[in-house]
Amino acid sequence: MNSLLKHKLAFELTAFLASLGFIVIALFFIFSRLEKDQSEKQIITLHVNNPSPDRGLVPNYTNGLSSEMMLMSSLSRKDQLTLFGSSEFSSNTNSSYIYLPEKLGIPAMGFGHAFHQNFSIYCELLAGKEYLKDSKIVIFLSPGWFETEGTNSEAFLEFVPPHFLEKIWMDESISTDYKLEIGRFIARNAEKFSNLTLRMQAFKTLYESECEFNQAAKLRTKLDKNYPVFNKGNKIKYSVEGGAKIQHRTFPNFRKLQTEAQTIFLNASANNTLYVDSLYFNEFVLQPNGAIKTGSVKPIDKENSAEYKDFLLLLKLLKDKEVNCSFVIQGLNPYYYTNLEEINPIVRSIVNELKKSEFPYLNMFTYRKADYQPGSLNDIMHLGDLGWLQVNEFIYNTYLR
Amino acid sequence: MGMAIVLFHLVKRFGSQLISYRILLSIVTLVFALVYLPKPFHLIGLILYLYACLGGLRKWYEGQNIIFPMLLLALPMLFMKYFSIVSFTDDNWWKNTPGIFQITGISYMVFRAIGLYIDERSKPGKINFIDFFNFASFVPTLLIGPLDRFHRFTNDVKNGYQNMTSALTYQGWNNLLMGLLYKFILAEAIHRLVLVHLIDDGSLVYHMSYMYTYLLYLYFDFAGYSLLAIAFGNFIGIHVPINFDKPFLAVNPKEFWKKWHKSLGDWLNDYFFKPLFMHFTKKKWGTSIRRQNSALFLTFALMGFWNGFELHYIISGMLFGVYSVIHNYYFYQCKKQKRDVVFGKLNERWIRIISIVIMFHAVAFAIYIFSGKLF
Amino acid sequence: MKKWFYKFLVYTTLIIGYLFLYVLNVEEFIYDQKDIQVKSTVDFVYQQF
Amino acid sequence: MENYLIDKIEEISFTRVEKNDSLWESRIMDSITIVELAVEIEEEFGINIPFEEIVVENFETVDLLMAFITKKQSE
Repeated sequence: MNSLLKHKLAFELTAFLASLGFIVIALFFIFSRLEKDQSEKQIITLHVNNPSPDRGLVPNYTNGLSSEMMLMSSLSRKDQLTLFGSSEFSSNTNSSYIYLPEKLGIPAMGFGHAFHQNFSIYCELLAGKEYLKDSKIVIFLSPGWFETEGTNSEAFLEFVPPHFLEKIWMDESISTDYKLEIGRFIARNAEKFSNLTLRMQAFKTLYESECEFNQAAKLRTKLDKNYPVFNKGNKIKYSVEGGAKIQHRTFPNFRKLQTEAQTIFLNASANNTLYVDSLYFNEFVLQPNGAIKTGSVKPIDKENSAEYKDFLLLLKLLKDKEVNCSFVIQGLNPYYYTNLEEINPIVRSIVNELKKSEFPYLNMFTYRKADYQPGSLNDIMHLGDLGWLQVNEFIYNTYLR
Repeated sequence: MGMAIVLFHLVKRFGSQLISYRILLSIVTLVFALVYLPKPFHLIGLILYLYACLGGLRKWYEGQNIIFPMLLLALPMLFMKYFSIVSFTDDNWWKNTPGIFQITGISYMVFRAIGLYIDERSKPGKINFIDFFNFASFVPTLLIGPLDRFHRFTNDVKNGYQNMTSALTYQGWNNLLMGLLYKFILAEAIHRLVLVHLIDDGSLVYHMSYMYTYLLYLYFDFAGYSLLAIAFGNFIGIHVPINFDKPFLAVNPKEFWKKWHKSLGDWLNDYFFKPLFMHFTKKKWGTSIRRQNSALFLTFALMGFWNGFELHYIISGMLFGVYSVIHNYYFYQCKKQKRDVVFGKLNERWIRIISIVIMFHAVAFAIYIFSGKLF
Repeated sequence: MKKWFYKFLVYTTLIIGYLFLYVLNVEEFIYDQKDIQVKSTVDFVYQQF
Repeated sequence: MENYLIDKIEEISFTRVEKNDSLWESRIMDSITIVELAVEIEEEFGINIPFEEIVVENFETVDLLMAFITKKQSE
C-alpha cells in the first residue's frame, strides 16, 4: 500500500512539475518574442471612408471611429473651422456650424453638447495634436462651466474615447506633464466611474507614481508592458483626407442682419420685460402662481475652481502648440440673473489670460442691464439669432478678412 | 471545506476512540449549516419534518400505495416550487410564507427522503435520526447532488474511519482536479469568453450558437460541481456515486440518462418509472408498448415539473419524454421484427456514429428549451 | 505513459486557465468594447446650468 | 417453473435465452422488460413483488429468479 502511494505521488508530482515547467518555458519563450516585437515600431492606422464632411455637428464620440474621424479630419483641414462648444449647439439656423458653410461657404464643424467643458476639449486636442498646426479653432466658453466641479465623468467617457486615450499614451512627442493631467483627472474622479478601463487605470497609475516617487517617465515603459492594451501597437494614426475647398461667396452686411434679427426677437419676446423668448418665458420663467422666477449665480473663487484650472491647462496647450485659436465668452441674461456682478471677476480673469496669450476673443458677457443687447441670448443663457450673428461676424473678421 | 477534511483526518488519527464517525459528521454538518447556510434553522426544521413523516409513515401507514407518502414528503418542496412562480401582490398574512420554503437543497433532501422511505419500508426497525440527518444534509451533495442511497451511504458512514484510505483520497484528488478543470476553467471560460458575448440579434445563427454553447457550459458546470462534491466526499471516506460519464457519447436517451445526471435518472427510474409502469402493467391498460411509452413520458414530464413549474422546464422535460418514447418504440420494433427498422443492414459503427450525432443535437435542443432563452 | 500525459495535460490546462481567467482576465483584452461599457455614476441629465 | 420462466423471458425480450445467461449483463432484460416479467410472475405464482425488490440482484439469472420466487412463496 505504501509503495503504491509513493508511486502515485511520484506520478502526480512529475506530471505537475512537468506542466509547470512547460508553462514557464512557454511563457519565457513568448515574452522573449514579444520583447523583440516591441522594438519594431508598429503604427496602427485608423481609417474610415469619406470622413471629411465640411459642415455639421458631432455631439460626442460614442459612435466610434467615424465620429472620432470627423474631429481629426476637421482639425487637419486648414480651411475648415473647428468649433468646440456645449449646450448652445442647438439647431439654430444661425449657429456658426450651419451659417458659415450655408451662407458664406466656409467649411465649419461643431463638436459637443451640454457638459462639453475645458478638460474634455483639452483631451480631444491632445489626441489630435499632430493636426493642430494652423488649424482654425473657436472655443465657446460658458460662464456657467466655472460654477461646476469641472468636466464630469460621463462627459469624459463621451468625449475621450479609448482610441484618444491610447493615442495620447502612445504619442511620445506629447510631454509626460500633459499625460499626468489626464491621470490626475481620472484619479480625482475615480469613484465616479463604475470601473476603470485598463487604459484609464494606466493613466491613473502614472499620475499616482509621479506624486509618490516623482518617476513617471521611468514607470511609463514599465506600464506599457503591464497594460497589454497598449501592446497592440506603438502608435495610432488617423488616416485623414482633405476635402474640396469651398470659396466664400459674398461679404454679408452683418449690421443689417443683426438689426433685423433683433426686431424679430423683440416681437417674439413681447410677453415679458426680461428679453426672453415668449415660449421659453411661459414654460420656464413664469411660475404657476404668476410670479416671475429670477436666477442667481454663485461667486467663483478662481483659485479653487477646477474648471478654471482646466481652462488654464487648455490655454497652455494651445499656446504651446501655437494653435490658431479664438474664444467666444458667452453672456448670461442680466434681467433674469440678479447678481451677475458676482462672476464678473472670473470673466475678467479669463479675458486677461486670453489677452496675455494673444488669442482673439469675443466677450459677450456683461453684468449691466444697460450694456446688454436684447436678443443676443434667446433665453437666459443660450445664444439667440442676434448673438449667433455677432459670433459669425467675429469669426469672419478673425479668420477671413 | 478544507478545514473539515483536516479535522476528519486529525480525529481519525488521534480521537477515533473518543468520537464516532457519524457523530463527528453530524457536528461538522451542523456547524457548517449554522455558519455558512443562509437559513440553518429552516434546514433543521425541514429535516425534522421529513424525519417525523418517515417515522409516522413507518409506524402507521400500512398501504402498498406510495402516492400518499411521496406527496407527504414532497409537500415542502411543492410549496417552494409553487411559490416561486406565483407573485403576491395583495397584502395578506401569507405574503411572507414563500420565504419559509426557500431552503438550500430542499429538492434533493426531499428526494433522498422519498428514496429512503421506499428502500427501507419493508425492513423492520427504527431509522436512527443521526443517520438520517447525515444522509439528508450531507454537505458536499446538498445543493445539486448527486443523489445517494440511504443504505449505501449509512454503510460508508459506519466504516467511516476505515474508509479514509490513501487509495480513496487519491481517487478524490483525481476527482478534485477534474472538477476544478470542468467548473472553474472550462465552464468559466465558455461562460465568460463566449456565452455572455454572443450578440442577440434574433437571428437563427445566434440561437443556434447559444444552444450549443449553453449545452457545453451547463455540462461542464454541472459535471464539475458533481465531481467536486464527489471529491470532497472521497476525502472524508464517502464513496459518493458518480453523476456524469461522457454523456455526449450516448447513442440513445436511455444511455444518455445513465451518463448525464445519472443519480437523478436512477432515482426517477427506481421510484417513479418502475412503480408507475408496474401499476400500468398490472391493470393491463392498452398494449404493452403503449404502457411503456406512457410511463416513460410521464416520468420525464415529472422531471420537468421537478425542475420548476415554469413553462420552459416542463416543455423541456416533456421533450426528453418524447425522445425516450420514440427511442423505445424503435427499440421495441427492432426486437419484435428482429431487424433494425431504421438503419437496416448498415455497418454497426456507422449506426453508432449517426446515433451519437442525432442524440447530441436532440439533447442540445432540449437543454436549449430548458435554458429558458426561447420563452 | 498515456495516463501520465493525460495528467500532464490536466495540470497544464488548469494552470493556464487559472492564469488567463483569474490573473489576466483575458476577456478584457479580447473584447475591446468593454471600454464602452464603463458607465459614469454621475447621472447625466441634459439640464441647463 | 424453469421452463415457464425461460418461455416468458423469450416472449418478452424476443431473444433466445439459456438457463445460465445473465439477463441484465447481456442486455436481454432492461428496466422496462424486467417490470413486465415481474408482473407476469406475480400473476402466475400468486405472489406479491414490491417494486423496490425488482432489482438486478434478484433477477440476474433464471436460477436467482427461481430462488427469489420460492422465497416469496414461502413467506
